[in-house]
Amino acid sequence: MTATIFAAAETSTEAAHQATGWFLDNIWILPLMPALSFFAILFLGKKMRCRGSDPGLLTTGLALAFSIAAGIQWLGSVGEGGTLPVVGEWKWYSAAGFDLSVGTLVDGLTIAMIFVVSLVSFLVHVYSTDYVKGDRRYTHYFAFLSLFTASMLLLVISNSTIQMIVAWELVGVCSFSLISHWWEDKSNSGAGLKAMLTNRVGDIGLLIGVAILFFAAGGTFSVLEINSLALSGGISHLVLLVAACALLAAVASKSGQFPLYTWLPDAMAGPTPVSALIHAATMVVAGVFLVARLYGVFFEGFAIAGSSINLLALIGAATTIFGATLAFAQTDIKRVLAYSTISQLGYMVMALGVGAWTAAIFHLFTHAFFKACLFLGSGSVSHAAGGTFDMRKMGGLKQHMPHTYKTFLIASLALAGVAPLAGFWSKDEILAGTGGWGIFGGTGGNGAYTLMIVMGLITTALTAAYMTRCVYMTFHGDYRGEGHPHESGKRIVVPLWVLAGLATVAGLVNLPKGFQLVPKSWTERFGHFIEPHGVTYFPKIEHATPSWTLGIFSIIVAGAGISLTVLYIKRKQQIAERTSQSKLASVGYNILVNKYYLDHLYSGIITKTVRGPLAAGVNRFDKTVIDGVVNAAGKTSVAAGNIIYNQIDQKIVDGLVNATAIQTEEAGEELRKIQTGKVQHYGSIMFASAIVFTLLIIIFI
Amino acid sequence: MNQFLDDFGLSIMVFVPLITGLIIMLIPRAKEELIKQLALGSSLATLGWAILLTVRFDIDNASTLQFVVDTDWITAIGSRYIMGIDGLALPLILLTTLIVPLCIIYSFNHWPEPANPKSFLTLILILETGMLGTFVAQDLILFFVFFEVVLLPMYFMIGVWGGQNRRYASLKFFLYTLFGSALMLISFLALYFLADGTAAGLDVVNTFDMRALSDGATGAIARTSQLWIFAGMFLGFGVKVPIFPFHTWLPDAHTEAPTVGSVILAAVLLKLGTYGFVRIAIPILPEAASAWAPVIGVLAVIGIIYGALGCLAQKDLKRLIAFSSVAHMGFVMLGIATLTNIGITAAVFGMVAHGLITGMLFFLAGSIKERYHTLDMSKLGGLLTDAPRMGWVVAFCAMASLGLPGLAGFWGEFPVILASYSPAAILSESMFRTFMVIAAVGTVLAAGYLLWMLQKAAFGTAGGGSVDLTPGATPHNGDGDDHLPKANTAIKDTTKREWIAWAPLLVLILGLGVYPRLVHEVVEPATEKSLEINVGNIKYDCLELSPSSATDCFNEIRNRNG
Amino acid sequence: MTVTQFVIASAVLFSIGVYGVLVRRSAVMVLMSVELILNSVNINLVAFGALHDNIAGEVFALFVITVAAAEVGVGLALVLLIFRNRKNINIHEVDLMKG
Amino acid sequence: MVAQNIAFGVMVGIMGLSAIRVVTTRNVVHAALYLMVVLATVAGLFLLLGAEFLGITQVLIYIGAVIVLFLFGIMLTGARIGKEKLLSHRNKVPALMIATVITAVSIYAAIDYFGADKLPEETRTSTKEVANSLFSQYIIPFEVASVLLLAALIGAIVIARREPHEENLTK
Repeated sequence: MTATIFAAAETSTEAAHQATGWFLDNIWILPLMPALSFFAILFLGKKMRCRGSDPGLLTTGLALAFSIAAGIQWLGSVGEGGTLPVVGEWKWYSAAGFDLSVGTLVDGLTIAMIFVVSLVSFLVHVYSTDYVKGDRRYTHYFAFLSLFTASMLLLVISNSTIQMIVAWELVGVCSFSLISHWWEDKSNSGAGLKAMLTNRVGDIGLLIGVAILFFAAGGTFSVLEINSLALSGGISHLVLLVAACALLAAVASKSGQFPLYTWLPDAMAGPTPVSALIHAATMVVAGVFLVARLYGVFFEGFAIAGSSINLLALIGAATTIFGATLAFAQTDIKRVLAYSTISQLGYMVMALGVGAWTAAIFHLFTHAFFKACLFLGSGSVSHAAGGTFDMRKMGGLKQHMPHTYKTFLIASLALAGVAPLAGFWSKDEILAGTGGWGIFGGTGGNGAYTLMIVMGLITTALTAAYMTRCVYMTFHGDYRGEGHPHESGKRIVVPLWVLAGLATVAGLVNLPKGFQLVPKSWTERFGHFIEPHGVTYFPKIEHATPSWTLGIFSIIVAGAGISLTVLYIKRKQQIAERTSQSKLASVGYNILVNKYYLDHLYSGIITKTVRGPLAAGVNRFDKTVIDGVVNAAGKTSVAAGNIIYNQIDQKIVDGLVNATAIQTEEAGEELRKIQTGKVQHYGSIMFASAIVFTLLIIIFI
Repeated sequence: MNQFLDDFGLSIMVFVPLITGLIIMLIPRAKEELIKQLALGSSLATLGWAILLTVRFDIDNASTLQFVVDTDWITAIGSRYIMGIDGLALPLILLTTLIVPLCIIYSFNHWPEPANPKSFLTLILILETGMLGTFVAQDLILFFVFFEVVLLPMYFMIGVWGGQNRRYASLKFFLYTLFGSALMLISFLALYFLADGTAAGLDVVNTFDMRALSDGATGAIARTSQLWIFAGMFLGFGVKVPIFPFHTWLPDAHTEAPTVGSVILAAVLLKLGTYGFVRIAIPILPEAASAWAPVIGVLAVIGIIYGALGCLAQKDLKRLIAFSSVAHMGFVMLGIATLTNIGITAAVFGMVAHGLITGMLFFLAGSIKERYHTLDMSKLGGLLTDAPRMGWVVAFCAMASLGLPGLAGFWGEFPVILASYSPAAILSESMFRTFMVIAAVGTVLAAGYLLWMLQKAAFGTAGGGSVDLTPGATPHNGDGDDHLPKANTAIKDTTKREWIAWAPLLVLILGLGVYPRLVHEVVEPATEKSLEINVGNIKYDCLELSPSSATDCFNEIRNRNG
Repeated sequence: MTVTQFVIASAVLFSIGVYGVLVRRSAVMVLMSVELILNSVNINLVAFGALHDNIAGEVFALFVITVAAAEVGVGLALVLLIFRNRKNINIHEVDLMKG
Repeated sequence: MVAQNIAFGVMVGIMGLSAIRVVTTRNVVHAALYLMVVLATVAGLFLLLGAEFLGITQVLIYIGAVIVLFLFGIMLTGARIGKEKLLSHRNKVPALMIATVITAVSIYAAIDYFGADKLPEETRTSTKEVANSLFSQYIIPFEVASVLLLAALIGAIVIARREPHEENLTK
């Protein structure tokens, strides 16, 4: 199957041309490198002087170089009329009526993904050599990091749905084993279990969805063929809708969407670099990637164009609000970030739901940098604060660890959507893409998703607020912990700065359409290179042109979120100062009051913020209803298992079997009385029966 | 040489273990070394011979029987000595010949109580002959004989070398299977008397020859009779599989059997039943198969869910693995019930995969029991600390068993789900799509119990305890190890003997997972042929028609014959 | 001569033998009765052989005699053994097979 | 034909009476002797049927060997030479019934099936014919029979032989 089939059908002025390049053709080498590293570490790691970290570092470094090279080749071959993807295909096997091919598919989405994955993976490797130094399972840790990188790269370059399933499950297993890395503690292995099980629930949808699409597309797993058929109307809308809903379950579990996100905060039990790599930057966006990859199916199945609401967008929007409000209720810094991740993933899914494909991928791209930076920063902080992640035991770390503070602050601002950092651009792109204009002016977009833009704006304010709180609790005020805070080493700080730098500038690669301050050729570069166009496997998407009103308004919203929180904190401190002034009698007493007050202040922020009750309510809903259902399902299953086993299996089914045996035994008990052991009795019986038989023969024959 | 292989290859492969077993019987018990070497040597020779046959096997014609032997046997009842292998049998033969030497290696110098390696090895070798014979037999009576030969050694193995409750378990196993095979024999006899191959251009009237029977000699049998005959076979094979609700012998037998017995039971014996379906029931009686397929499908999905729920309720590790077999065999049966090429090929793959994975899990259970002297999961734990390598092997096998892509188990599950989305046209599509969803839910439950098992057995600390570690608290500071549990030095990690016995299985689990083509390529043509309905030279495609036209199609075959 | 008269003679001898097997207490006597039964069979064999002009009847009678001789030999050895162990040969008392 | 029928009647009469005595007499040695008579009349019946080799064999083996064996058995098992009270047990009625019914059924069957089947005039078979048949067609059963005899011989010795320590005890 060559890519020529997917040549542009539309009448474009310039025909789409085939991208070429050694790196693009041989992209299969990319996942192979970390895979080899996995085996090397697994079998030889313990004998190495580095205890297994070097092969991982080396291969992820090479992978990063490879990705960059591939990216450059891709950029060089993107044409104006559209670019056909580079497809490599190998027949895995062809049997039993279905052709099973594996292969590579390189288009803009792939290029963006491999860059993100290999970059974050490389930085996390560097970071980890310091962070998990001396861990009893250092080797095992690096082995699984390598395996994860390999699987994730395999996922993003795959051209068939079955290959996606393979990689999808493999990243799940890596996630499981890394979450339960410190499995001596049952709560850690429990978290791993929860993650894996929740993902398996979603996998039902994946398996079914892939099965449906396989038959609907006439017996193929090829992503390109499925998408093309879906878009050309070769598959009925109902089938697409069912398949898309099934796949959505997989997306919800992997990408932490409502209502299957509960595993993600628990997954923070794993080592922090793992959280940064797997549970923030890469694996959790696999769901987003799946939707983006099979966008033809989702686009047609949910009838995204010209609509104002659909399931995908709704789930995304709900998740983004849920995640953001929950982030307020947390005292654990990693959990704040975890809920923030959920919220941002909701953003991406919502963007895909409203048809803003490029914006979603762009947000995925920028989010990976600033969220990885935040996670790695939180690891650095915990390192300094004696291993705790509890923000109540931090505070005032600004002075002790300036680098961590600065990078954390940059990343937080980027996340909060402060211009001109990366988050601002990608977030605005999404808001514009909803096309829910109403008050803001602007043009374009695929529909009129007014609800989505409102929810997006609310989340912007919430995000800004909870990040402010998080930064304040961690770095400002006085130190409340017991350890001796200190700045982390170079191998931790350098990755932080790299990511912070990217978080600063990444937004500039996709300046919005119609941005008047720069030449037109500078705008939408990301979209131009990443979004497939001039091909049949990708829908034609209307790009929105954002208005200044919207941009300014969203900055105002974010700014309001930040300043309200700061004001709130400040006002409380003024009260505190006044209190201390009125009670100057004793300095010691004052300190006590201040200390007490600060503690009170923080607990006050949690419980008495304006959105406090809401967050608590959502939290409660999450803990009792959603998680409760999961737990109840588990418990019911075990109980049902017990009942079935003890009552039905042991008593009825087995009972019948045993009853037969008992009957036989009783009959035997009766019959044994005939067995006198006396030969002549037997003889009598024998001869008597011989007579009977003879008689029978005589009579009947 | 090649001619010799063609003529005697199968007979030699089947009977070498038996003959060695008889020779071992004649050797005095005191010469234990000689006995062991002889047994191991002969099982390895059988493996080598099987590989030789595989090399000679013409893969391009995997659908035709090869190495066919056809001579008189019991002329009085028209039963002939017919053997032959095609793509369906080949993987299972290789599996069998591989598992047996591994079992012998595993138990080398380390016999279950009451030792007596002489009898133990003799039984294993007789068992091997029975299993191989079942896979190569092409005559119903010959098949039946081998099918039954398997019973007795297994009975003794459980009854003599088993656990506490062994007499109950062995008896249950024996009687249950015997009950099934009695009905099966009746079905075989009925087939014999009703078979008529004249209309199909075959020169046979009453025959036990499977080739003739599947080539149209059964076409004239009335639908009702077909249904009853199939029912008999269904019970016979179904008990062996075991299909819900005939499964209760399995957990008992597994729990009580010695490790090696469990391994052989899980790896090969259960496959005799499913193999019977694919080899005999479906090709010979396609019409009845299509009528029974929904029943099989329902029982299969019940088995999947039921087995998984059963697993969640278990406290004993071996019992849990045994129940998981019920669930996995449910997948195999669901694949068979779809009556499609994809489904049945996946089912055969599932048999091989289940043989490897569950066999491996039972090996592990045996080794764990040896080290901890219990299989009670509430008392286990910390295997990863005490014996890290074995712990990882357990984790690997659990992952394989829950159907992780890239390992063998996946290819027995996913294609089955795929196939049930679109079963043979004669079957109800909506019904099988429901099965698909239920089966998919079964995969989640499978993940549930296997991970739970893993958590109980491998994670944490012995006695089911857990150390209170604050997540992420200082384990990276080097001194973090102090408050971690210390490994129990009394527990030995995987020994060399165990590695030798396990390595081939582990490699195959991974290898077949990455490259399933190895099996599919051989099985697929044979499956396709087994689903073809040939009467003489005419090919009918009744299974691929809608239910009403299929009835006409079958009637047409009958009229042609009648 | 008809074959019937020989068959009847053999039947009578057979029945007497059966009676003996069933009522005799001494193992030696039981063995003697068995000889009667065997002889009745021989009569039948030879008579039918004559009827069908088939030599097989006679040959098989010869075999029966051979087997009978062997049977008596082994049987008496067993009786001897029983006698040595129990000091009598009353088969009514040999009931170890009692269920 | 008449002569043969008379001979038949006489022999069967003697045979029947002697046979009854075998199973009813209270003297073991007498029983053995009556048995000898029965065997002799059976040999006569064989001759009557033209089976001369068989008749002679009957005399040689049965009367010559088997009876002697019985007598040895009687002596070695310490049976009383003379009348014995408890040679038969008391439950004779069922045995008698069974025997009678067998006789009745057999006679009925014989008459029913072969009522008028006359034996051929000439039924004599020569020893040569027997030998030819035995050593060609039936050679394998013949060899098997010889092995059986050998086995019985060894078996009887093994069973009846005293163990060495038993001999010591008796000494």
